[in-house]
Amino acid sequence: MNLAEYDPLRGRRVEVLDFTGNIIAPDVRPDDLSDDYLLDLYDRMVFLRVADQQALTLQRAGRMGTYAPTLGQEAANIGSAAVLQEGDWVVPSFREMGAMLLRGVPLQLIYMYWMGSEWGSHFPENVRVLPICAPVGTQTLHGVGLAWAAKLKGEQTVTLIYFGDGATSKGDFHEAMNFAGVFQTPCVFFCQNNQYSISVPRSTQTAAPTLAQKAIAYGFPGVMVDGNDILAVYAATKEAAAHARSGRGPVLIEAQTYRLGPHTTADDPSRYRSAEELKAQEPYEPLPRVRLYLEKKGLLTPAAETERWERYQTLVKEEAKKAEAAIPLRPDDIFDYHYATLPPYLAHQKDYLHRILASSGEGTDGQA
Amino acid sequence: MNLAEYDPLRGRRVEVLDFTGNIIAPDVRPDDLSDDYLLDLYDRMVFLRVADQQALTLQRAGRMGTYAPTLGQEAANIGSAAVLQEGDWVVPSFREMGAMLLRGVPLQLIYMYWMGSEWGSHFPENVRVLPICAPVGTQTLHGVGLAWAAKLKGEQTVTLIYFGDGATSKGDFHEAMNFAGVFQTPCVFFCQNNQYSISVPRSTQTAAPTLAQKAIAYGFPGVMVDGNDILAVYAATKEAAAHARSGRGPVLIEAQTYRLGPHTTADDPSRYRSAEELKAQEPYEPLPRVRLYLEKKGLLTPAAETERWERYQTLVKEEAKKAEAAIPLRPDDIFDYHYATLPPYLAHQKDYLHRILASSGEGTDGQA
Amino acid sequence: MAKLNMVEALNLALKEEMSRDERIILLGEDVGRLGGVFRVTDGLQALFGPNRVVDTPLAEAAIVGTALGLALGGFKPVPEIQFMGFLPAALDQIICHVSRYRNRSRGRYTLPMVIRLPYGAGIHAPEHHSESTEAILAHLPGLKVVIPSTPYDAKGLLVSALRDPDPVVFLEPKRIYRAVREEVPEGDYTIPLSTAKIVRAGDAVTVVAWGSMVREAVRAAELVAPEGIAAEVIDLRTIAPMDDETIVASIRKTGRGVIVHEACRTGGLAAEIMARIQEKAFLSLAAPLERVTGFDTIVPLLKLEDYYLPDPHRISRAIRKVVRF
Amino acid sequence: MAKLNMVEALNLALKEEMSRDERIILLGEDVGRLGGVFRVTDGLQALFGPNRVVDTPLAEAAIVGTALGLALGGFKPVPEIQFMGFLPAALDQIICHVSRYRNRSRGRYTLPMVIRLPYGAGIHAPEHHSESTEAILAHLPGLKVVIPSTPYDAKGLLVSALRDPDPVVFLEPKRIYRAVREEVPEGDYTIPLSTAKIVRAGDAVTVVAWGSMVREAVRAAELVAPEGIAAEVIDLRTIAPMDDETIVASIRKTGRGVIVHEACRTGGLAAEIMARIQEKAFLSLAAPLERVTGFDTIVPLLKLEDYYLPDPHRISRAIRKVVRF
Ligand SMILES: Cc1ncc(C[n+]2csc(CCOP(=O)(O)OP(=O)(O)O)c2C)c(N)n1
Ligand SMILES: Cc1ncc(C[n+]2csc(CCOP(=O)(O)OP(=O)(O)O)c2C)c(N)n1
Ligand SMILES: [Mg+2]
Ligand SMILES: [Mg+2]
Repeated sequence: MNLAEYDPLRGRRVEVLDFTGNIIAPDVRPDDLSDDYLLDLYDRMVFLRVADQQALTLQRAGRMGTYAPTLGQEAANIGSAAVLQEGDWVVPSFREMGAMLLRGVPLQLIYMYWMGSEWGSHFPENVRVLPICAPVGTQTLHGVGLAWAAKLKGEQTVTLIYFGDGATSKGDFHEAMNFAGVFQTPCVFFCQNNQYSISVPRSTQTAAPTLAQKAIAYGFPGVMVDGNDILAVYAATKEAAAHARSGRGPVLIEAQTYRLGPHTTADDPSRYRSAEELKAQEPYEPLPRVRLYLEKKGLLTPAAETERWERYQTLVKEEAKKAEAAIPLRPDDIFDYHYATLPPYLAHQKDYLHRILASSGEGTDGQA
Repeated sequence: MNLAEYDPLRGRRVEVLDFTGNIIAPDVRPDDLSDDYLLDLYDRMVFLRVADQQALTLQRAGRMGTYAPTLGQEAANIGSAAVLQEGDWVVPSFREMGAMLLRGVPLQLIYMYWMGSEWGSHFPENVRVLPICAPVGTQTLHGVGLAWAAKLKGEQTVTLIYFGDGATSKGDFHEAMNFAGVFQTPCVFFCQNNQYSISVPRSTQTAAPTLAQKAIAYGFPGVMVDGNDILAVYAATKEAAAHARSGRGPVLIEAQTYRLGPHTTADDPSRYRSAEELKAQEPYEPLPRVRLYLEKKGLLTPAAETERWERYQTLVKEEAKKAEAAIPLRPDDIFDYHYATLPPYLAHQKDYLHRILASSGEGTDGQA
Repeated sequence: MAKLNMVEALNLALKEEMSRDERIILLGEDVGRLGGVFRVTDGLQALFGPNRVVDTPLAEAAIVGTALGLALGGFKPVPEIQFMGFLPAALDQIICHVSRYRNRSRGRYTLPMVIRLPYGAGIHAPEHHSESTEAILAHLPGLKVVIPSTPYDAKGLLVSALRDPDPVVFLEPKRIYRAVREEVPEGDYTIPLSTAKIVRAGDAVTVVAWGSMVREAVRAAELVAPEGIAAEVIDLRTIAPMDDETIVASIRKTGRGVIVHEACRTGGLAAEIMARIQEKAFLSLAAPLERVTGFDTIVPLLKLEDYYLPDPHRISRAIRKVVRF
Repeated sequence: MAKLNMVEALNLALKEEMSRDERIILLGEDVGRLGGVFRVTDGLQALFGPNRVVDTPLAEAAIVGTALGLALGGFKPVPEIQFMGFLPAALDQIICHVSRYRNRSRGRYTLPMVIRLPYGAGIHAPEHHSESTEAILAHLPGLKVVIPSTPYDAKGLLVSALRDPDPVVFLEPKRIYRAVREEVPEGDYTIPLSTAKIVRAGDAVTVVAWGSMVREAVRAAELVAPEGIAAEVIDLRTIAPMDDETIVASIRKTGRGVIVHEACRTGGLAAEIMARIQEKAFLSLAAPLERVTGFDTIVPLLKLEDYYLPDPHRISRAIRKVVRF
C-alpha cells in the first residue's frame, strides 16, 4: 500500500477486513501477512482479551489496583506491534498491554505493575519496551528521543510510540511531533483513537475532523486506519515503519477504534455514554471478524476456538498468581533505586523506617 | 477576499502591493483601505520605525535595558492591528510595539517597560492590550481565554494574538490553537514569521513547509500573507477578524516577514547569518513600497516625508524623557502589588528594606 | 443540618457560589458530564449549563492558561487539575503568569481565580496519582494556597477562595474526600483564608499539620494523652500566606513542636515552619523541633505505599521524643 | 595556567568531556551556530558537528523530554534551558520522568544526563530572566542539583556531573559568568558532587551560601572582620543531595549561622538548612539562625532590581545580629 493514497483531508482510511470477515481490499494486505500468521495474531488477540478480563477479575477481588482495560482495542494493539523487528522500540501509554506482551514483556510483570509494584516495570534486559506512562502524552517525547538516538547511532530501527486521542491535545504531543519532523527521527506515532478521553468524546477533543491530519502541521504523512481491523492496522503500520526505517521520517497513524469497557476500573461510563451507543459499536469489535475469516478459510474450528480460550484462562490465572508471589514487600525498595548510590540522608531515612517497623510504638528515637 | 482561496497546501499567499509600489491584486484590497487611510497607516509605520531606532539609541546609551527591535516588521505590526475595532483585544508577544501603539498604549509606557519598570505595563483603563509577554508562546492561551470570555458575554469582539515563528514549536501554542478550535473562540492567531528564532532559522523550527498549514491540525483556516505588504496584511487580517467576529471561529495568519535587526540588543546576528542574506532582504522591507505607491499617487512629497521623520524624531525623544522621568524609584513598589491586600510578612519585609536603606550599615536589626 | 463528606461540601460550596455569582465558570477534564472523577462537580453542568461547567480537551496548561484569559475577560474561572501529579504541566502558566499578573501590571490586571486540585496519597491510586507538592506552590510569590481538612472547613474556605480578588490554589486531600462526615450548613458562611485553627488544645507540645495529616496528628495526640502529654494540634488550613502567628503563639506556650506533612522531607513546608519558629520563638524552644514527613522518595506504588505515609504511630514517637528531650 | 572566567571554564569542561566521551550530545535553543546566548557552547558545534551540538526548535519540554529518550538510547545528553525563567515549561518532564525513571523501573532504566541552566538575578536582564527557583528542584527526589560559584569549581563540578550515572541539574549563576577570572587547569580534574567547601575559615559564625551569593557572603565576612568577627563562609556547591555535615560541623564550632540565598524567602532552601541545623546541632546553637534572602516577591525589573538582592551590607547586618545575640 501507498501511504500517500490515504490523504486524511480526502477522508480515505485504510480498511482491509470488514466486520463480516470479508477481505474488501486484497491488494492492501501485505504479502508477509499470510493466513497462518493471521491465525497467530488472532491467537495473541485472544490472549490479550483473556488477560484483560483476568485483570478486571483481579481488580474486583481487590487483588489489583486501578486498571485500564484494552477491551475492543486488540487489533490496534496487536496489529501495530506485530510489524516490529528486532531492535525496534515500543513506547507505550497505559492501554497497550497487547503490544507490550507481543514485544516480550511477560504478563506477570504487567500484572505486577497494576498490582502496585515498581518491579512490574523492571523488564528483561533484551526487551525494548519503555515502562507504562501515566501522564498522558509525555511519553511521546521519550519515543522521539529514542528514535533520534537510533538514527545517530546509524541503527535501522524504528520506535513505535503509542498514545490516545486525548493525548493529541497535549503540548508534549505537539512538541514531539515537531521534533520528529525537524530531526526526521525514525518513529511511528500510533494514536489509538478509542473515541473517548475518560468521559470526553473525540468531538470535544479537537475541531479537526480527523486526528491523522494533524501530521500536516509537522510536514510528514498522517493516515487513518480502521483500528478494529487487524489487517488494516498491520498494513498501515508496516508501511509507516518501512517509511521511517528507510530514513524518510516519521508517520502518524490514527487507528480508529472504540473503547468497549470503562476508562479504568474506577470509571462509570454509564454517566456519559448510552447503552445504545455501546451496543451499536459491538458488531465492529476486532475479534469476530478475524474469527469469521479464519473459519471461512477452515483455519479455525469451534473446538480449537474453545480450547484456546480455556487454555488462556488457565494461563493468565497462573501469571496472576506468579505476579502476586513475585512482588517483594521490602521497604528498602522505597529508597534503593533513586540514585546509583544511596545518599546518606536516604540511608538514614531507611534506617528510621526499619526502626519504626521494629518498634512497638514505644521507641524514643525520632526521624531526624 | 476569500480566505478559502489561499489554501497554504497549494502554496498561495495573499499579496497586494509589490516591493516596487505597484498594486498587483487590486481586487484583494479592501474597500475601506483608501489611499488616505493608507497614508495614515504609513505614518504609523514611520512612527514605529523612529520609535524603534530611538529605543536602540537609548539602549546603547545605557538608558534602556535589553530591547527587541521591530525593524522590518512594521507592516505586520500595523497592518494587522489596524483592522481592529473598539472593544477588541490585542495580546502581544514582545515584538509588537507598532500594534500596541496603534491600539492606544502610549509610547512612554512601552519605553518604561524596556527601561525596566513594571509601570510600563500599567496601561490606561480603556486600552485593551495585554502586557508584553516574555515567555515565548505562553500568551496565546491568555488570548484564547479572553476571546472565550467575549463569546460567553455575547460581545462581538475579536482578540488578535501575536507570536513569532519560534513560538509555533511550543506546546502552549498547540493547546491554544486546539482550545480555540474546540470552543470556536473569536480570535485571530497572528504569526509574525520573521524567519528567525534568535539564531535558529525557520527551516529548523519545523519540517512543515508553511506555518499557515498548522491550522489544519485544529480544523480552522490558515492563510499565508506577504508580511511586508501592509495592504496584504490588512486584507487578510480584516477577513480573518470578520470571520471570527461573525462566530465562524478562529483563523491563523502566517505573515512572512524578515527581522532586519538583531534579535535583541544583546544579540550578534553576524554569528549566524550572512551580510549577503540581509542585503538580499532589504529591498523587500515594508516601508519603501508604500512610500513609492503614495508618491506615485501624489499623496506624498519628499518634503512631507522629511518633515514626518523629523517630527517623529523629536516626538520619540520627548516620550523617552517623559518615560525616564515617570519611572518611580519606590522600593515599596516591589511589595505592594502582589495581593490586593499586603500580607503581614510582606509588610515586614518592606519595613526591613526601609530600615536597610536608612541604615548606615551599622544597624543591629535582622531581616526576620 | 445535613451531614456531608468533603466532596459533598465542596459541591455545595460551588453550587451556592455559582448561583450567587454568575461570573464563576468551572472548567477542566471530565468536570461536566461526568461530574469530575471524584464527583466534586457532580450535577453542576445539569444545573448551570455547559457554558459554565465546561469539559475541556486534555491539556493542563490550556486549562489554566485560558482560565487566566477568562479572568482577564471578567469571569471568575475555577479550573480543575484532575490530580496533583498532573499539575507540573500547568506550572509554567502558574509560575510565569497566574502568580504575576497583578504585580507585572502594577494592579492594572488582576486574576480572581481558584485552581482546584485533588492531592495526596493514601488511596492506593496508580502512579502519579498520589503527589503532594504543596511546597512548590508555597514558594511562589503572588499565590494563595489553601488546604482544608474537614468538610465544614472545605466549604467555608472554598467560598472564601471564590470571593478572593487574587488567584488561589485550592488543594483537596482526596484521602479524606469521603472519609469523614460532619454537619455542614447550607447558605452563607466563610472561613477567612490565612487563619490556622487549633483543633485540639494542649500545653506540652505543638503539632502542626494540614490536609489529611490533621487527622493523623489528632490521633497521635490521643495516643499520647494517656501518658499525660497534652498535645496542641494546629490545622494550618492556608499554607500561603501562612498564619505563623498562631503557631508561634502555641510554641511560646509549649516550647516544643512537631511538624507533620506527607510530602517528601527535604524542602518540604515543615522546613519553612521550623525556620519561622526558630526565628520568632528561639528562646522559647525547650527542644529541637521535629518533623514527621514522607520520605525523600517518589511516593511508592500501592504495595509499598503504606510504608511511606506518616501515621499516628510515627507522629506519637516524635511527640514523645520532643517532650522527653 | 590560563585564567578563565566561568563561561570559558564551562566551555572547556564541555570540550574536554565531549572529546573523551562520544556519547555526550548538547542540545537546546541557540547552542549550536550561535554558541549559546551566553557563549558557553561557543565553538563546540564547529568542533563536534551539528549532530553533537544541536540547535533545537523552541520547546523546553521537548528539549528535556527528547534528551531523556536520547539517554535511554545510550547517549549522555546535555540539554540547555536558556534561562531559568523558562524552566517551568520543562518541569513536567523533570518532575514526572527525569527524576523518576531509575526508581520507576527499579534500576532497569537509568538517565545519565545534565540539564544546564543559567540562573539568577543581578545582570539587569528582562522580565523572566532573573529567576532563582532552585528550592523547587531540591525538593524533587531523584535529582542532583549543582551550583558552582567560581570558574575552577564550575569546571570540576561539571565534569563530575557529566560522569555521574544519574540526572544532574547544573545551575550556572550568570551574574558571575564573566565577573571573575581564576586559574583553571586544562585536563582532568573533578570536584565530587555533594561536597561543600569552606571558602573562608572562622569560628564566630557560619555563613552558608551558593552561586553568586558566595561572593557577597565573603565580602560580608570581610566587612565584619575588622570588628573582630571571624565568619566561616561555606559554599554549598551541591544543593541536592546536600552536604549538611560540613555545615553542621561548622555550626557546632561557631554556634551561630546565617544562610544566604537570592531566591525568595518563604520555602527557599535556607529553611531546609535551618531545619537540618536545628535537628542536628540544636544544643550548639547560641543564637537563632538568620537568613538573608530575596524578598517574597517576583524579582523586580531592572530599575528596582538592586533593592531586591542580598548584598554584603545586609549579610553583614545579619552576621552582627547573630553574633551579638
Ligand atoms: C497529563 C494528564 N492529565 C490527566 C490525566 C488523567 N487521565 C488519565 S487517562 C485520561 C484520558 C486519556 O485519554 P486518551 O488519551 O484518549 O487515552 P485512553 O484513556 O482513551 O486510552 C486522563 C484525563 C493523566 N493521566 N495525565
Ligand atoms: C519559553 C521561552 N524560551 C526561551 C526564551 C528565550 N527567547 C526569547 S525570544 C526567543 C526566540 C523567539 O523566536 P520567535 O518566536 O520567532 O519570535 P521573534 O523573537 O523572532 O520575534 C527565545 C528563544 C523565551 N523568552 N521563552
Ligand atoms: Mg481515548
Ligand atoms: Mg521569529
